[in-house]
Amino acid sequence: MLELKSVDAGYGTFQALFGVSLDVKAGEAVGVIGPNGAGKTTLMRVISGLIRPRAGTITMEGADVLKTPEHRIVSLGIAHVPENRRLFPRLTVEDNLKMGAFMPEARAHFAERLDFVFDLFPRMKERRHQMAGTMSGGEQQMCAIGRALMSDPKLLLLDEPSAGLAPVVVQQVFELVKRIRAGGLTVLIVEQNVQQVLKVVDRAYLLEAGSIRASGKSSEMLADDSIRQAYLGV
Amino acid sequence: MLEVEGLVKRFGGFTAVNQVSFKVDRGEILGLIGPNGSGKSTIFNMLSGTFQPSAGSIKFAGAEISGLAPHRIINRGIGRTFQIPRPFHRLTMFENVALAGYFGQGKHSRVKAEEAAERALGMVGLPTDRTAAVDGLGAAGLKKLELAKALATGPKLLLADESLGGLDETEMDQAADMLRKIRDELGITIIWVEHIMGVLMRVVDRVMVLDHGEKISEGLPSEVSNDPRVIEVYLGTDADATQAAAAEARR
Amino acid sequence: MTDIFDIYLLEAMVNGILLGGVLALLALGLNLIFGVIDVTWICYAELVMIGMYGMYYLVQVFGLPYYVAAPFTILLVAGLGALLHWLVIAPLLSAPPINQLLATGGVLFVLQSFATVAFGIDFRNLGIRMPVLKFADMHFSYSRLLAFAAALIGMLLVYFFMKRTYIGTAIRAISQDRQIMALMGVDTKRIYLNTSALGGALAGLASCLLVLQYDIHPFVGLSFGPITFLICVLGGLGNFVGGFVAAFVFAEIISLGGLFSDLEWGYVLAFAFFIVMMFIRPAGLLARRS
Amino acid sequence: MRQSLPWIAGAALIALPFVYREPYHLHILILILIWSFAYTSWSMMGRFGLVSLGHGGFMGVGAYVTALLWNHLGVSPWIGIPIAMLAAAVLAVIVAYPCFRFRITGHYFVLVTLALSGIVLQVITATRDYTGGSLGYTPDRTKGNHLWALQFDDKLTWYLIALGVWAVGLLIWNWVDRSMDRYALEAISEDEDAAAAAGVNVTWEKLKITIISALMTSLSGALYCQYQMFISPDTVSGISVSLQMVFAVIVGGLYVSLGPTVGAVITILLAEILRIGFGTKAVGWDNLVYGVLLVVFIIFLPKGILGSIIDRLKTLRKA
Amino acid sequence: QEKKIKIGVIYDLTGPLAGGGSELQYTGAKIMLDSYAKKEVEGYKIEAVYADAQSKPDVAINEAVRLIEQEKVDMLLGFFSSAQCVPVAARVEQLKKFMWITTCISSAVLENKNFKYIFRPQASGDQFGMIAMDFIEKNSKAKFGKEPKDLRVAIIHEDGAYGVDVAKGNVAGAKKAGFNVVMKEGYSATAPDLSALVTKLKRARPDVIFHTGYNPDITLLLRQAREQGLKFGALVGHGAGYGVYEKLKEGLGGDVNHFFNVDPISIWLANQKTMDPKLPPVIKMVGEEFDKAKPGIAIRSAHVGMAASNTYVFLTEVLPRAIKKYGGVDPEALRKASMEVDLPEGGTMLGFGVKFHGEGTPMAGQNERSFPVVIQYVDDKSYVVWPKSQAQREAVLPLPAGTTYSDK
Ligand SMILES: Nc1ncnc2c1ncn2[C@@H]1O[C@H](COP(=O)(O)OP(=O)(O)OP(=O)(O)O)[C@@H](O)[C@H]1O
Ligand SMILES: Nc1ncnc2c1ncn2[C@@H]1O[C@H](COP(=O)(O)OP(=O)(O)OP(=O)(O)O)[C@@H](O)[C@H]1O
Ligand SMILES: [Mg+2]
Ligand SMILES: [Mg+2]
Repeated sequence: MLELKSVDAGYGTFQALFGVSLDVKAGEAVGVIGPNGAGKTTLMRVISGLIRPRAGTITMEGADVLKTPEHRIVSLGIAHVPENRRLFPRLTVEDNLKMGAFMPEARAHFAERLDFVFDLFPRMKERRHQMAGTMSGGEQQMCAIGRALMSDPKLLLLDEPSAGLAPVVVQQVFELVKRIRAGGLTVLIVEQNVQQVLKVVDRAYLLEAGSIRASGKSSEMLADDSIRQAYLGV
Repeated sequence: MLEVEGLVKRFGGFTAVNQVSFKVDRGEILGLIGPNGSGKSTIFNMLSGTFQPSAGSIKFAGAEISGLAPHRIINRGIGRTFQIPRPFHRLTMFENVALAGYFGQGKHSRVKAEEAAERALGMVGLPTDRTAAVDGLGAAGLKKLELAKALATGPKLLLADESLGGLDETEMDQAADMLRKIRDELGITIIWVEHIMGVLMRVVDRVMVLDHGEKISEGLPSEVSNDPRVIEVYLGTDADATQAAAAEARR
Repeated sequence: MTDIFDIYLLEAMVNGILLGGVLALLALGLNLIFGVIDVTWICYAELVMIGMYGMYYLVQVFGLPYYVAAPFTILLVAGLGALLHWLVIAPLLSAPPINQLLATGGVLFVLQSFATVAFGIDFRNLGIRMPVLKFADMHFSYSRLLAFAAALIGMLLVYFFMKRTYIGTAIRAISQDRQIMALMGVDTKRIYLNTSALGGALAGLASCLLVLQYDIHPFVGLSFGPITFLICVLGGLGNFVGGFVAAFVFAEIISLGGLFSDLEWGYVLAFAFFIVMMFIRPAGLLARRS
Repeated sequence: MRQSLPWIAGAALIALPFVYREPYHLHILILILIWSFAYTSWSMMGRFGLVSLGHGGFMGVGAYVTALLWNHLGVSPWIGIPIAMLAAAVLAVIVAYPCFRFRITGHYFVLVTLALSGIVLQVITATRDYTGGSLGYTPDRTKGNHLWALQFDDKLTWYLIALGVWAVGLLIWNWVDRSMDRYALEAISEDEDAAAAAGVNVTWEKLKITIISALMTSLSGALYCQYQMFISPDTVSGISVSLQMVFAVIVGGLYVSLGPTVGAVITILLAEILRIGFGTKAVGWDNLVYGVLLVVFIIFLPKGILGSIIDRLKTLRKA
Repeated sequence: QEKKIKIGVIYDLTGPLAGGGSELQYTGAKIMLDSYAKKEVEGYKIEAVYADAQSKPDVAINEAVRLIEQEKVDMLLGFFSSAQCVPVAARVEQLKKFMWITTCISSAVLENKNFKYIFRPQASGDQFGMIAMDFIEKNSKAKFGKEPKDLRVAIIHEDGAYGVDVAKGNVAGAKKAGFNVVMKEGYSATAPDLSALVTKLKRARPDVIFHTGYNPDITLLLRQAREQGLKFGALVGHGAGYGVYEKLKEGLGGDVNHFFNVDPISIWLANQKTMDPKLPPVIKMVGEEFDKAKPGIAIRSAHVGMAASNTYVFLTEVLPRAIKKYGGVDPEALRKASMEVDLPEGGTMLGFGVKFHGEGTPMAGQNERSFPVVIQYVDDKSYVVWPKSQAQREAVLPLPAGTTYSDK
């Protein structure tokens, strides 16, 4: 479904990604793990078009992502839940969700999708008229995921969705990821919470200093000694 | 050292913190946990003077402090970190901390401030050279800087809001050790808000649990992590927490 | 004291309301730009001035009827708004907002002196004289009633546009987090351009109605610019209803203050009122208390 | 070498009028110095994100109070100027204290201060029986002691006075720059809550710099009045004067001590050159050029001329 | 070295005053100076340096200083706005240079200043205010059927030096005539709304309104007056904005019919029969040049003639005498020559004579023989109606019934 080939990317003179290749198949859940500053967020941004790579190719279901204008990339079916949520703080929850369904394709199904999201997060229904910026961290994370789901994407990019969330909610988030998968959605997820994420994804990549260091089935990764030592604190 | 009675905070019609009372003893590390939106940061904001409480009293070292301006509270010895780090990008790292040393202690002595800055930076393991910029710091560095700023104000009580969020496992362990060291070596009392149970439960002496702005449980980590209500609203089936609590119980 | 509470007081109050219509109309577009997308156009009133010249030339020189010239003028100023954005604001979007303020301040100079160079310093007048509505011993001009009605309708339309439509929501969102707009499938450039054009069009509308009441000269903007800004803030930035109400409050103070004392005291009072209100209700007249 | 540079430059500036006596050029220099001081006063606040459009008001208070006291009560400017400065400071506190207390920042602060200069302008205009209204106001020429009246006919004296005041302005700028208060104000400008959490008394720090800035600005107004012997609401008060300050500082460079001075030199010379160059031949073109240059500057050299030059030098030195 | 006199000429070419008449004054002065640039005066070439005061007093000061100190002009000529005249005159006197004021009328420029080098052939502000009152007083009984003490008059003015000064003359004149002054108020010429003022006027119910204003404020006031239904018997304007008929007409249409205006007489209206016979050809020349500069203007503005005439007086009376009798064009020579000017009534294109108040008198430097006239606009033509000696026709007074503002 999504395929990256030797992607280089960076900021100004600083290069953050070095020849990253990666693929995600339809219906799969794939994790990207790695230490702080490895370039995980950068990778997500490159995929969703927030920054353009310096070299390499990215295709989504055969379509060339790099040739698509950045605001049309959502229409390819890629939805990105950015790091730190990035809600519109002075819009209500409902307006935030509305923004998620901005694309003409999505507008037609707005009511349906809204029900879907409210089903998933009843808390959001309670707070639909609250300014997003005044909600707690966990509530905001729900809203951010909800917003991404509003566009009815095929591929969901999640950047550290569990950061700052209560343990039950972390579990819920991962449960959610499972459910979303079960609903046929493909997921690419970046996480610090390695132990948990490896339980929900099928495969994972290990990113270090901007390069893919390892990849494989999550069970293999879990078993890998070096990974265990470095990231699982065991 | 800190006595909180019937603390309430309302936002419009919404009550974020409802009749919370608790005490913190000198030299203690109190863990403050609770689901997202349960009012933890709001309590911190009231303790540090950023928000005015809607009702209730806060006594620190015997004196009422609720309603004081933030800088006065800091000067009396309550330091805080922010959940999302808020460094001053226009100042160097050293200046960030020296600022806190200068104004936070209420002493307004430049020499003392710079000493305090060096000590605080050393404590958290950041470089003490004067030119290093903030912008080069990663997530972990920013959390450390946040902590160093709070330490430089010379607090007797430290409010640490999610010092671990966004860190990887090794960094988390380091940070937890650091909090312990701060308590042990500097004798600073700490209230710590955190969602990473595995680490928190290992470090704290006592835990208080909030839900919907109300205190629902309080006690030793082992007690709290076995409290069915806490498990229901917060911990879920968090294996780490249970493990850690078990370890604690053994000790 | 007795002669103060007479029909003239009533007339002054009604005049205040009508002046309020003019001010509300001016504040409308500015509120969109300044309040909603958080972009500063210090030169807003100068766009109105250019629009007034546009009307003058179309009506007086090319002999178009007023109602034909008006849409052209609105288009013209809308284009100017878009151009302003493209040339001046877009390069400064990520700069501190104060730089936008200053750059558009430069544009203010440019527009004023451009008007001086191109149109001369003469005062121009459209020469259209609207009838007057008489009621008891009070008289109201149609030009002001018209401005009042346009402000009201415009305010409602913009309000619903902002609240109900997707584009409206995107316009409100764009100032809060520009970088991620692309993730929502929003073409930020287009939103900005459209909003700027809309803001320009509202300025154009204001100029069509202002030419009925005021002489046109290169410095006419200075008479209105600052007041318009204050009104937007008093009403709460981005709050269209608030801006509308604030315009009337301001106009009443100016009008009644001017009746009881020298004209300037009306303005002094209005400005002082503004400062006091900033402290009582910093988020605007109609803001809900938090 | 670097240490002695300011001293050499200072000596040269003091010596200048004794060597070079072209009166009109001296006149322009004096105006540049007075305005440089005014701009420096503005930048004391502006550099910390406290963008005020109320400084026209402070300048107007400085100029008018001094002149009114002299004309109506015969109070010497030596006493009148301190009173005027005090009045400006009181005005600043009345407006700024609630602003800071209630966290009025950013656009809102700009507009509250804009209203302030609007008020001062309108009050001067409305009290026309005392202030002469929009026609302007002239301090009475003294028949007695020139020093007592602070009225001098020769440019040399004025040049030295203006130079002295300007230098003091720079000293104050640098003093603040090196103080711990700068850290506090930089911090406040980024994040008030976080600054408060570091123990900074946000309201007081902001108020302090505002008072200093208002005092300096009103002094510049009084000086301008004494030198020009004519003030009008439009030249020393109101929004356009405030804007003029902001423009000049931005063009020169907001974050460097000589930035406002460079701004004054450039804007005044540019206005002079354009006016004299184009003059009556192309009416209105001078302002057109001025405006375009301004826009171009802000877009391409946002740190101002001096700020950009210093940046350039720094990168060159590194390379 | 070639002998020449360098004259610095300052008017407003930009800003609000430019449209209020300053630019027309500039045109008038330039026509005259240009015509002399070709010839020489007593062997001296005339060189003019023009500057734009941009409608701002501080720019005017700056330009004056620059022309004197930098361009080294021998004297200054011009100045439209009294707000500029007051400070500039003080400056020029301080610099001991010669200044010839063609236009600005404020008494404050000269009153009690005891200037030595500042001369103004132009009428002064009080004279404007006084003659207007005089005119109404003499017509009060006959036209309004009221004793002067029963006549309700309102005095309103823009609050610049000009308006304030004329209003002062108005007040003095009203007192002398014994009018019932029901309202006196100033306002800023840049005020965006004057409806409150109109309401106050309505409440005051004046028979006659005496108004001094520049251009946009006049149109604004009168337009709002019409819209609010203000009625009165007559309106007397005082120069500046009221002197530019084209603009009034453009802004107010037929409503301006029968308005009065106090101004120095337009050189094209002055009574040529009582005038020095060498002047009519000059008037014709100015008219032709003006038509070339500004084609298609119905009524040649009085502003043009004012500057032209006053400049002409300098070039023909002061300059030659200074050179011949006092040996040059230094301020002292120009001053002495000015003091000796003695033209009888009819000696200038503006009808009046020239003789300056001497040193030590309160108005030193002011022309004691100047006077403005009252003209009336009737059906797009202007007629002198007062004083009797210059009058071309009987005044239409009060406003004919049925016209917009008529209180009948
Ligand atoms: N906007 C930016 N400008 C310059 N450098 C940046 C920017 N964003 C990130 N970087 C740098 O790029 C590198 C990779 O950053 P990235 O945010 O992708 O890491 P990450 O793996 O997501 O880390 P974390 O786990 O902390 O979120 C880091 O060294 C970071 O400092
Ligand atoms: N300024 C505000 N206005 C309105 N509601 C607010 C405001 N600040 C916080 N709240 C609400 O108060 C509740 C408590 O928020 P708080 O930030 O204290 O939660 P928290 O326990 O720190 O959560 P988290 O663990 O996610 O950080 C939330 O529901 C939030 O929406
Ligand atoms: Mg990241
Ligand atoms: Mg929190």
